[in-house]
Amino acid sequence: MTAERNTDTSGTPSREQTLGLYATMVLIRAFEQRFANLVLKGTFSGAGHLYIGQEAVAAGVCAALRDGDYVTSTHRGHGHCLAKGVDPNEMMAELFGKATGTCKGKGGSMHIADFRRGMLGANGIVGAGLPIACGAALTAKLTKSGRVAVAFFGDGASNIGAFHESLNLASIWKLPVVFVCENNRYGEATPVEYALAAEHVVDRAPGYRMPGILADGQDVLDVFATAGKAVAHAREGQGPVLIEYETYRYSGHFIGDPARYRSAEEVESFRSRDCVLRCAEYLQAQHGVSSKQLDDIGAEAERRLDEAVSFAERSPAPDLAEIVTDVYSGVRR
Amino acid sequence: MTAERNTDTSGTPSREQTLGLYATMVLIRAFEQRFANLVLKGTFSGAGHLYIGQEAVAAGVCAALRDGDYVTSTHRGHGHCLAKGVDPNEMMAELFGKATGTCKGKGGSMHIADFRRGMLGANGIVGAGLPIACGAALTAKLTKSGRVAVAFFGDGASNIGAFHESLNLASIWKLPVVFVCENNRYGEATPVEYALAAEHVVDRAPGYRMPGILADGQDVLDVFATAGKAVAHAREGQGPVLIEYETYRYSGHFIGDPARYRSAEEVESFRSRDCVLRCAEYLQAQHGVSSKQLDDIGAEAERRLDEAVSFAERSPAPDLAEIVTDVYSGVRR
Amino acid sequence: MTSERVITVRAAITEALRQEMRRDSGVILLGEDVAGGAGRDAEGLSEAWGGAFAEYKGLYAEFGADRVLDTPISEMGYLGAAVGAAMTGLRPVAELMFVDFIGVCLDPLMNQAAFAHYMSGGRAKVPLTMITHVGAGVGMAAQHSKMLYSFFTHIPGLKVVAPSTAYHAKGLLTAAIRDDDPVVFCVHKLLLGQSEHVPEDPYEFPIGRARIAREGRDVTLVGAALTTSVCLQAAKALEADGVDAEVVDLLSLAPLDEETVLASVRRTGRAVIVDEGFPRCGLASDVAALIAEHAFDHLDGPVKTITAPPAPVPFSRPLELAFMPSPDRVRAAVLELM
Amino acid sequence: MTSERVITVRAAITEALRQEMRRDSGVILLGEDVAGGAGRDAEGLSEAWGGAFAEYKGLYAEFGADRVLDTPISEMGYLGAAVGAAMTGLRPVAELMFVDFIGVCLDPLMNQAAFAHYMSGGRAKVPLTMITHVGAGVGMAAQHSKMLYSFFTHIPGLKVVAPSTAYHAKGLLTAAIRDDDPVVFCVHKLLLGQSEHVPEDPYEFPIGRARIAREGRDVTLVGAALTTSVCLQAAKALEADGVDAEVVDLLSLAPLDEETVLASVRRTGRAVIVDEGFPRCGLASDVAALIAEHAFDHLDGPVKTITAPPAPVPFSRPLELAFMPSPDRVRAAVLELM
Ligand SMILES: Cc1ncc(C[n+]2csc(CCOP(=O)(O)OP(=O)(O)O)c2C)c(N)n1
Ligand SMILES: Cc1ncc(C[n+]2csc(CCOP(=O)(O)OP(=O)(O)O)c2C)c(N)n1
Ligand SMILES: [Mg+2]
Ligand SMILES: [Mg+2]
Repeated sequence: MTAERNTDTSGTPSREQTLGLYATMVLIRAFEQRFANLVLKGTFSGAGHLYIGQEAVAAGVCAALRDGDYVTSTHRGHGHCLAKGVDPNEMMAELFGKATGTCKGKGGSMHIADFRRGMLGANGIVGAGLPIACGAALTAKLTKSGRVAVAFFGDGASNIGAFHESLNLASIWKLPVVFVCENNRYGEATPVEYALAAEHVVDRAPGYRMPGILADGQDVLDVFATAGKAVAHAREGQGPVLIEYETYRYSGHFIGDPARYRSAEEVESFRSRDCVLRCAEYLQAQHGVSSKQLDDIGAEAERRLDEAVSFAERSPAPDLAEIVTDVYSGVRR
Repeated sequence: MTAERNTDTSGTPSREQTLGLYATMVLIRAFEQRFANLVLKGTFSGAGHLYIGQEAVAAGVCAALRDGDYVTSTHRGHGHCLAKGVDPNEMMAELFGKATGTCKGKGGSMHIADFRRGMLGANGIVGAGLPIACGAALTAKLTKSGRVAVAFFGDGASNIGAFHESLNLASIWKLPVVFVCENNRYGEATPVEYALAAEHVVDRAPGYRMPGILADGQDVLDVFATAGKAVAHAREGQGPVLIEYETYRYSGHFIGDPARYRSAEEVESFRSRDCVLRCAEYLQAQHGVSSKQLDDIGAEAERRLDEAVSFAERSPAPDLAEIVTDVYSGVRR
Repeated sequence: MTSERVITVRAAITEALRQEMRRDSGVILLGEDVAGGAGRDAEGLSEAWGGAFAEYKGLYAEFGADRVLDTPISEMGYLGAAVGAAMTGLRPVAELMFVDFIGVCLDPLMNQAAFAHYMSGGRAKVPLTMITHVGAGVGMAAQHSKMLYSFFTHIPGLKVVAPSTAYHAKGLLTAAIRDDDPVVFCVHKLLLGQSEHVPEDPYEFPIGRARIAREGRDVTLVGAALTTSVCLQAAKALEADGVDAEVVDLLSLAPLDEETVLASVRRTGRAVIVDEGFPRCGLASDVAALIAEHAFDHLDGPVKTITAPPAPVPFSRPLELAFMPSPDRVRAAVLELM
Repeated sequence: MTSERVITVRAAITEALRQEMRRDSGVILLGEDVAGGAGRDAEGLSEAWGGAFAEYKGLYAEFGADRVLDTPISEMGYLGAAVGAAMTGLRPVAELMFVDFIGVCLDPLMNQAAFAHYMSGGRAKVPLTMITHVGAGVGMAAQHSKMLYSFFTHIPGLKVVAPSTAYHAKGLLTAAIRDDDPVVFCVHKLLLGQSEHVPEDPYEFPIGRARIAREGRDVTLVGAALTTSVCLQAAKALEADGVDAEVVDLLSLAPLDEETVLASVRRTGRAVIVDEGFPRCGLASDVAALIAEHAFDHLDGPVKTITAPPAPVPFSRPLELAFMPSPDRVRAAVLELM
């Protein structure tokens, strides 16, 4: 259900690619809606950070990647996982804390990882994914695997030390890594204009001798094109790139946050530029896609999630003995 | 023996001020020479990081400060201490590990602090002084004391997270702090052009919406003038400033480091621009200071250090009971 | 006692902060979203949160942006700044939202705050209070559920407290803010909503003093933070077994009230230490070793420890619940001793 | 044994690294100035240091800039990168010059490396080795002289080793590099120059196994890193007192070889744990608690612990020397037990 893997990593996506991008965004949104409803119903405990509103970034960036490429994510990682091809059944089972989950139910929402898909993990520690992405890129460089690493992070994360150290390290080592900042205007309840001593996060790129790109994170076409250029740049051995996508999270920081720190007008102004709607309009206008086709994509996403939820519900909880397994791998080279 | 405290904090220093700057530099160099000889003689153990070559920075910056202003220092902190007015007797006694030392002999070279002089401490942790300086500046701002804080740090420190977080924090809070980077070309055995993904450390100032100044750290007049401007800017409530002084440490990273990572030509090129010699020439040319007068200043410094060394030698070692005192202050408000 | 005022641990923390901020203009509060909506006063959107755990609601409104400071996500920066502010005359209260985040900001606490007084030969003073949230039970998994108070206890120069009730939360936080040394105030997330009687006037509960939460003759159960209630529940259950258990609530981990612990064990001759932290080099072994060295002659049996398993905190609900020390495990351990 | 090759701990570390880097191209070394003079090959100024403690001399010359990487002063960045490299197939050896610097980079080790395998349900592998220098005795004071190995031991998912001789340094480092879990290799600065016989061929000393450094009947002295030799010196001195002391050298702190420790104490009936770390929640109390819980019935007296005092490491030479556990203190403690 993820975007068909993009080979021509630049320019405007083809009709099929765009349909794939659309389908990915729709799946992410549907997944998050289900997740939110389940949390509100009290089906499971734990923090839930919704990606709704930002779908274009995960969809567009991951469409510019190959299967073997690496991604590090954040506490708001469901979208990145789905776009990177992680199985929705296993993801939903993980959120239910079931043994069939991506992480056997031991990780939960903030730690979903799927090393089979190059998904090196959501992360509960702000900024922690950036150095890890540098390390994955170092592996790619030293083994000449031709792979690229992408680190997703937020506007708030751009003020933590790990951001600084990672960008500097990636630059001096010319690592094949793309730093993708999703500027959704807030870190928890703190507006970006308060916390960030710069107009844009990309204003910091020159301080690391790194190309910086600012793009519309609510336009999946723009994301796809810019990510494609940055990924190509990194893959060709020209070093890291910092991209800042201007986007917005429609919900609060976590499920249940009334988000009193922002105005209804502001929310509306971003909702009116919704990435899914705009992509739908584009597909209809540019590629003559019928609303029926679009509805089918939505229906397919819902069907996929019915399946995921029932898979999760049917799955067993982990055996209590699992509490002390997987502490050490036990394996030796 | 330190520079007369500067009141007109801008422009060229007066004859007396310049003589004070010269005296401070000469005292620092003489102090470090004595220290180095004592360490090489095995008089005491521990790491010794010499400031020789960089004297103009400590002298010029501290001359732009008032007694009540704050300074945070580094592992290479003797120069900052002397320039801020810390007593050479107590400093030497501290290096000897004597009970009469600035820190009762408990801190040593990397931890000399004198809170009576606003000297908040040398520091063994690279970058640790920057957040502390922000905090001192926060106190100044909230108590409206009119004080300013200066954080000294090296080129190598500009790649650690604390640098990033401190500059961002100081900028959004408009703290009266001046970040003084002493770019002496190396962090230990690592050349700055390898470790720093930028041409100059000040290239990072715009990323924090902060004024950046690049100046000749081997010219005490230039240091005095630029520091004066930056300190005034901070004191007037206009926020932080980042200054980068291009300088050089003549010796290795620590006493005993053969410094095989640099060429004799490079060392010579910097030695030929020695801050003490240039200041001497200036005083003679511009202010008709006689070589006799300059010699007297040198002799006075030596006398001062004879006194400091014999004070340290005469002083008792701390009582062994001191091992477990001063762990808690025990005091309550 | 029915007429007495009963408030939650959360409200007790708010009250201690409000009273100390009124008492001393040098007391400031800083951390991530301790107010929320920073810079949005004009739009009337300020103090949107009052802390991730809502312990600071009302403080921004009363004390304003100068004394209730939202920070960027820069723990190393603002905790280090709190140290510098404390060194220069303020009495900052800095929040570390989850103790697990100490991984990005241990240095200002360890190498700076804890050692400054000693390294300066007694000249530096660092009256810093760090409030942090510890413990499992909220479904947030390995990076948001640790205790880690043993790290702080290990570091000379730090004082460490862990309240078990609203009464002690207010008294210990008040004492921490008034203390001239750095104090780490560890509050368990599951305690925030628990209520009991709390006097309205300001008061201190002395740092370094444990309490006997329940008197008993047969065995000493030692708890801290949430495990104190686990011990009390076990003690209740043990009545049916004819066992009269005493419960010592540590409250202060550093300095530790060794005398109260040792005196109790000397009376009962048996000890079970209950700690939600990890087993190795943790609080439980620290207290057990104290007893084994200084109350050995009074012991009628081995010193037992009940801790979290040697594993990160799992997400899955049933696993997480089984991960935490339970009254049943405590009771079983006691019965083995009898 | 006179004909056998004798080398220092420093040389043993170099040899283990060289042999493992030859054996497996995935093994890389990164840290500050592990080579020195980075980027200056042209001028012939490269490998100016070979590490701050000169343990890596020759490695840059043999393996080059791709596998011996000097880093900026960015511990959080390069240690985190080492974690990411380990997750994706390399076997990085990252140096943390002084363990005290963990204050700026605990997160990649604790919340990432140690937990990744568990949080991913067993899918992630993090074959990372972190070499770090611990201990006092070199006159570098509070920020460069701590042990802190108890922090790593506290964290589930980490393996922690502390060699006491050149033989064990080589064997444990080899085992650490070949291990698929993250291993912290703690070497005491004062051991680097000590020599003994070390076989030239590669070999592993198994992680998780302690050794009996000296057999004895009357009391068990437990040491780690430098305190093992302190225990051996004390044991020698105790001969004159007619006391036959056994010395257990832990070598691995996590996993701990509980059986070897317990079996020894069950034989001797007495235990003194000697640890240069801070007293609270440290290694000494961890081992003492183990004994008090699982060998209680065999104990003839209290379990004694000898640690650093409850204070930061002082600079002044006489204070620093008195700070470290000494054979005299151990002997005195033993005599109290007899
Ligand atoms: C080191 C650290 N500090 C604080 C937190 C608490 N926290 C979780 S998410 C978050 C906000 C992150 O903001 P941003 O990076 O913009 O990502 P967003 O939530 O907007 O996607 C914070 C402060 C954390 N998880 N880790
Ligand atoms: C956090 C931390 N990392 C590493 C070190 C070891 N170290 C001490 S000084 C130094 C070099 C510092 O370079 P720079 O900031 O340029 O200062 P300089 O020595 O040139 O004055 C290093 C790496 C340390 N003390 N602290
Ligand atoms: Mg954000
Ligand atoms: Mg330098």
